[in-house]
Amino acid sequence: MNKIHVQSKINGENIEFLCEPRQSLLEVLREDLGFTGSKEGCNDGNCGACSVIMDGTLVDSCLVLAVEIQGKEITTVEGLATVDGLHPLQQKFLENASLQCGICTPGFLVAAKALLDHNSNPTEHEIRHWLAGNLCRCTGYDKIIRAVQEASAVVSKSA
Amino acid sequence: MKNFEYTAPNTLRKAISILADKNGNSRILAGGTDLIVQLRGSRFQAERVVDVKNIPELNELSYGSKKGLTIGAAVPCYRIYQNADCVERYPGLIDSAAIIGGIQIQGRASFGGNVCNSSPSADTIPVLIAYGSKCEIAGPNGKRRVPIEDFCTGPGKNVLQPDELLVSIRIPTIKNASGAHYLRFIPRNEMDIAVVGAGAYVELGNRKRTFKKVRIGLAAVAPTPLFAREASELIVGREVNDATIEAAAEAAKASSKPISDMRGTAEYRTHLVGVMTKRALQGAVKRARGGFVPNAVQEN
Amino acid sequence: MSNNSDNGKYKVIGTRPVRHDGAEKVMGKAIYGGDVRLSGMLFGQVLRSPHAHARIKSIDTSKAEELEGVRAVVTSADLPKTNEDDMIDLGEGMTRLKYIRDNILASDKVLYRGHAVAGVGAINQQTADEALSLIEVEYEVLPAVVNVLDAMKDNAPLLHDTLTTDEMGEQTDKTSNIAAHLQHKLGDPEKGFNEADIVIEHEFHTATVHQGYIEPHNGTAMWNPDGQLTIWTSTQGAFVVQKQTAAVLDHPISKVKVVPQEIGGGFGGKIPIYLEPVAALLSRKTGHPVKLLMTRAGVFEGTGPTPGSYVRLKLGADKSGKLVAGDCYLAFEAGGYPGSPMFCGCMCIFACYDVPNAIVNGYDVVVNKPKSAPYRAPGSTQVAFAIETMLDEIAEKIGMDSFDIRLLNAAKEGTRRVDDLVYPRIGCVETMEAGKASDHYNTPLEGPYRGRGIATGYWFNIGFKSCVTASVNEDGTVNLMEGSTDIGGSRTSIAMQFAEVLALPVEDVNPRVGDTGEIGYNDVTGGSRTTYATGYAAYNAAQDVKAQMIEIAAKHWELTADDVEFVDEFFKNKKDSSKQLTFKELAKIGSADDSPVIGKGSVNLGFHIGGSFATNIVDVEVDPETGKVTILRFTAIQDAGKAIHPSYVEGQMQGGSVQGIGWALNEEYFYNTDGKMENSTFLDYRIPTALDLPMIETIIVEVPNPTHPYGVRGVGEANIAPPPAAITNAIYNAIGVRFRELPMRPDRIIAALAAKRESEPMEAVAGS
Amino acid sequence: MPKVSIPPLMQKLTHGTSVVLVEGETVREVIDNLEKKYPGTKDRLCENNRIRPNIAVAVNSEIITVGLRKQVEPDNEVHFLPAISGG
Repeated sequence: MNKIHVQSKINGENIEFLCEPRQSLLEVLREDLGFTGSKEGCNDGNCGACSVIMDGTLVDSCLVLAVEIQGKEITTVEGLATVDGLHPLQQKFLENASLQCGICTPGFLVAAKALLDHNSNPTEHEIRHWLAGNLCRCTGYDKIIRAVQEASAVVSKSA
Repeated sequence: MKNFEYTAPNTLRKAISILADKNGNSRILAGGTDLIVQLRGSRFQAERVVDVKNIPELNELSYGSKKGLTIGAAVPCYRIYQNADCVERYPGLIDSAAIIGGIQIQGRASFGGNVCNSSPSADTIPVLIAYGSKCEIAGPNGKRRVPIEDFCTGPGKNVLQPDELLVSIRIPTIKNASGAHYLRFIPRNEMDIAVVGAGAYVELGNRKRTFKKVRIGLAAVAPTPLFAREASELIVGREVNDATIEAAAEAAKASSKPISDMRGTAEYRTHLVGVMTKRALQGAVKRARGGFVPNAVQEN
Repeated sequence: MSNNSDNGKYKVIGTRPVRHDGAEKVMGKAIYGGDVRLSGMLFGQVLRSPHAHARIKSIDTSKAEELEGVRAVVTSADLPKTNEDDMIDLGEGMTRLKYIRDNILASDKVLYRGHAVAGVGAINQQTADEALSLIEVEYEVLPAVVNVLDAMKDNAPLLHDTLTTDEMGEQTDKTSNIAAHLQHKLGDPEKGFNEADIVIEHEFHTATVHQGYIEPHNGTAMWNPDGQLTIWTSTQGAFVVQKQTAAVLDHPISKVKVVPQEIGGGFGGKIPIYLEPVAALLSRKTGHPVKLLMTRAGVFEGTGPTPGSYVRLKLGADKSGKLVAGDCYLAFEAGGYPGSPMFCGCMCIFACYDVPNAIVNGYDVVVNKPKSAPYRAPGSTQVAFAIETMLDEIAEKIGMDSFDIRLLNAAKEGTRRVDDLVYPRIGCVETMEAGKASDHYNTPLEGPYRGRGIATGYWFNIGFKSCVTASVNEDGTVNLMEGSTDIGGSRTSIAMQFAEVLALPVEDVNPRVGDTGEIGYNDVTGGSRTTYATGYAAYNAAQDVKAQMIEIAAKHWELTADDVEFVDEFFKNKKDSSKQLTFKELAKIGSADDSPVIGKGSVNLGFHIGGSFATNIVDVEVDPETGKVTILRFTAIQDAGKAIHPSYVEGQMQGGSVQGIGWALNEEYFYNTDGKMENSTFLDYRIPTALDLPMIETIIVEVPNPTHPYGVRGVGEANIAPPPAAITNAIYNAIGVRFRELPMRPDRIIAALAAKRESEPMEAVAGS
Repeated sequence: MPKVSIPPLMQKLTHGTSVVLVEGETVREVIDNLEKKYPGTKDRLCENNRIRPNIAVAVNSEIITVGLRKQVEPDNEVHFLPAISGG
């Protein structure tokens, strides 16, 4: 099997792995590297449950070949919290009961982080537009939007 | 999906020689938002996937007052709407760049990839037609330029030879009193394929009261994205008013031959061609007159 | 916005604590079915039928087995032999075992596109996927029928050669696609219609829609040489998976252990089993654990959905708007095998109203679509679409307010239903009154092409079996073991009911969902029963713990239990008022001197018609040029009986209503002429995105349920029923067109507007 | 005497009668006495001395889960329905 050697940085750690060219980043993250926080909902870029941040850009990891992350930096949901505690988004999701089943939550958190990273004070419309690539079937989005609004208040204050 | 060989050449020459290699068919990978899905769905298979994102020419995004705008074939959508020149001079491009898939897709998907995927419903092509863009193609025998409206030859088919690749899309400099607008109809507000898409570019004359130049591009109304030539020429020289715009809309309807599928019936699509063309022209005129027309990333 | 009528009465109930499993879920650490990893684990995939209806002539798996990395291929030949008329009870009535097994792996026929035909186990997912293309299946393609009315025609292609119609236990002798017929009758409908001043009748069609949970089905199985089978899966009911898997594999239930993982949404769709037996067969063949993950296309084409339906409703009312008669004919698409929620539809059609003379005839019809599965208030949405839009039509005829006509006819305690059952205390009127008094309803809606609509919906309060155990720790915290898988925060709402009894901080109660080897039998998480029934069991367990703690206090004080009482967070010595102990202090004492405290609660509750009612108010704007409908404002009102955790009650209301919005406007199974589903992706099966919606306002009404210690009513389902009707009514008020077919797609709205223009002058259309 | 409602589709067995008064202090006794009045009814409702899995019995409008032994008061109503469940 023609496996390729890939070096990258995932959640701040230098990581090396071997993968087949046909393997998606999502597959390698979940099955080979044990980062099962990124979820597979559709495997064709239409649900956002596998969202990760690649060199500062939000992408669906099911639509990235693992070989493509050579030399790149990846942030998954596992990279949001620090030893000091949860990310404000995670905290607000809990306080607002923004998750029911929770399967879409990692994707929403990563997507929302990417949003706040580039716009710490978004309008409700900007939040809804940015998160339109993340599907949630449990909540009707209301409590998710509210959590992002509250988190943005925290982030922009501390910023 | 079947396994394949992955290669990421860092020069145009290397890429072309790989594509020229006859043993084994190659597919070009830019953003991958179409290719990876198609390979997975075994809609087609590839022995070799050529990642072109390391080729400088394909990552170029530059503007010059003489040469106009150059969009490297691998430049992802988000770079377009984060680029000051595009935002300031080519708002029509932003209209389309900001509605392709969701933010995640826009982080990867490129105009070049959308053009080469050559879907009849491609969201970038109508506005590129409107802007009078050209495709710069490189092959073993050098480079050639093809007007965007002549690039697609059928659903998923285009003029590229197996050993050629799209290097960039060239968009002319913008004239005074000109404006462009793209919009599409979808049942949701995001994450959808155009039921009908319409892009319009206008140059106004006679103190912005008449149409001096008009180019209308349509998506999802024919086997390829369409340059509505008759509709465009019909209103040149005419006064800018509802009747004129309505006439162009009717002509656009006449020139489109949509099919019925799960996204819409032919009858409904034809109706939408009129509506979308009218709105595209209205938006283009408004911008030509210095007005603001919102889109997915520019609320107000 | 919970109107906490009894603030102060409760310490824990009615508060909004962070859920116990929250941190691990927001950190991506929670283990869902698809995240299971076992040593030596193989990966599988299922081959599905490309045809809607075909006879399987042969299956050749040899080429797939030869592919490097493939470890096993299984087909229906690997399942136990089934006799045509072997019957089995899986908790939802007797079913033919053949139907259950054939839906896992087709034997003689495939009955829908996406029907599972074979399973592959390989060293990785990619190899398993690749192997599918090497399995050669020879089909004899048969004509397909995917519409309920076509399937009922005499000349319709038959899905099952032996299927006859069940009529309350009696079989008709004619074979057809009609699996069951049910009739309810109340009073004298004929007389009622004769006396009515207004009689209207209409036909309604709703499309097949899917539950649309984001997590695809999954199943991991390990079949040990000793015959012990362990299954890890995302399910709404571990015990149902255990029962069904044992039956399908003809394996002793005691040899099947099911370990429920975190579940990524179900809405009813994760009650049936699909992959578990296939994973088990592959594991038995390979000797390795095998994990199966369904593709999204597999989910759409092979699981769910809820039935497309045909409903014909006739209503009679007097001049005042009082309903005097109703006649409903409904036919539901069961999918490839019998068992649509037709029975529920019959019990829901008139559920919100007092209709003294009524008759319902329901038909369960097989068609070439996936075997339908429960979906949030199964059958209720389809029928609410009919009656709630026709009520508005009557109100308009007599110039009555939409809420007033509903309040005039609303069901209340003592109302006799069409199924002849009589309501206990219910909150139907109260939800309507709350809607009429809401800020939303009292805020004028202005602008052209805008309209407001309302509708009410209903669902039962299913009880059934639940049990929990509670062990008290040395430090006064409690481990609460329950068997209801947690889809939406039920761990916490159950722990809160336990904590309330003992006045414990809810953080001190550690709820955990046990597997079938750790906790007693629990029925599924579904039917709006979890917070109600499992919560009731938790309440009983807490009472049990309290009694044991009183014993410990009595021994400690060397008294009898009668001399100890538990009041205001303290165990008090009645003989010496200076002596009292907190739960924590007593737990420490007990852990030193007494046998460990383990409380239990176990219930088998009746199935109550006194369920929960939901009223929705919606404002829409219609684009008259494109036909697109925008939801401007939405309010959901529901009777929760008692909201244990208001945030999660609101979440159920918002989520249910938004599923109803999708059902109303864009969601549908799109079939081509060969009966093949064409939109089996989240791209073309359009569930609402965040950008398609406004905030969903909520009003929780609390009319306590007399059969629950805290008055809880299940809130999981009723809110999906009103939106299609409410939006239909809003669209009518916006553009003067009344829709009777779902979804109300833009093209249908344009076509309807065009038809209207032909029959009326333009002004009538534009004016609104 | 408990009032038993006969489902429309079973009224063939009761010659069109929709409501029957029958003695009985449990659902079992009620069904046994119903069988005496209208032979064939018991078989439609029970098998192996249990309520058929696809039948639900309601006593005073609550669908019972304890089977034939369920107590029935003289003023109670007894109904027979198809078994259903939720989502």
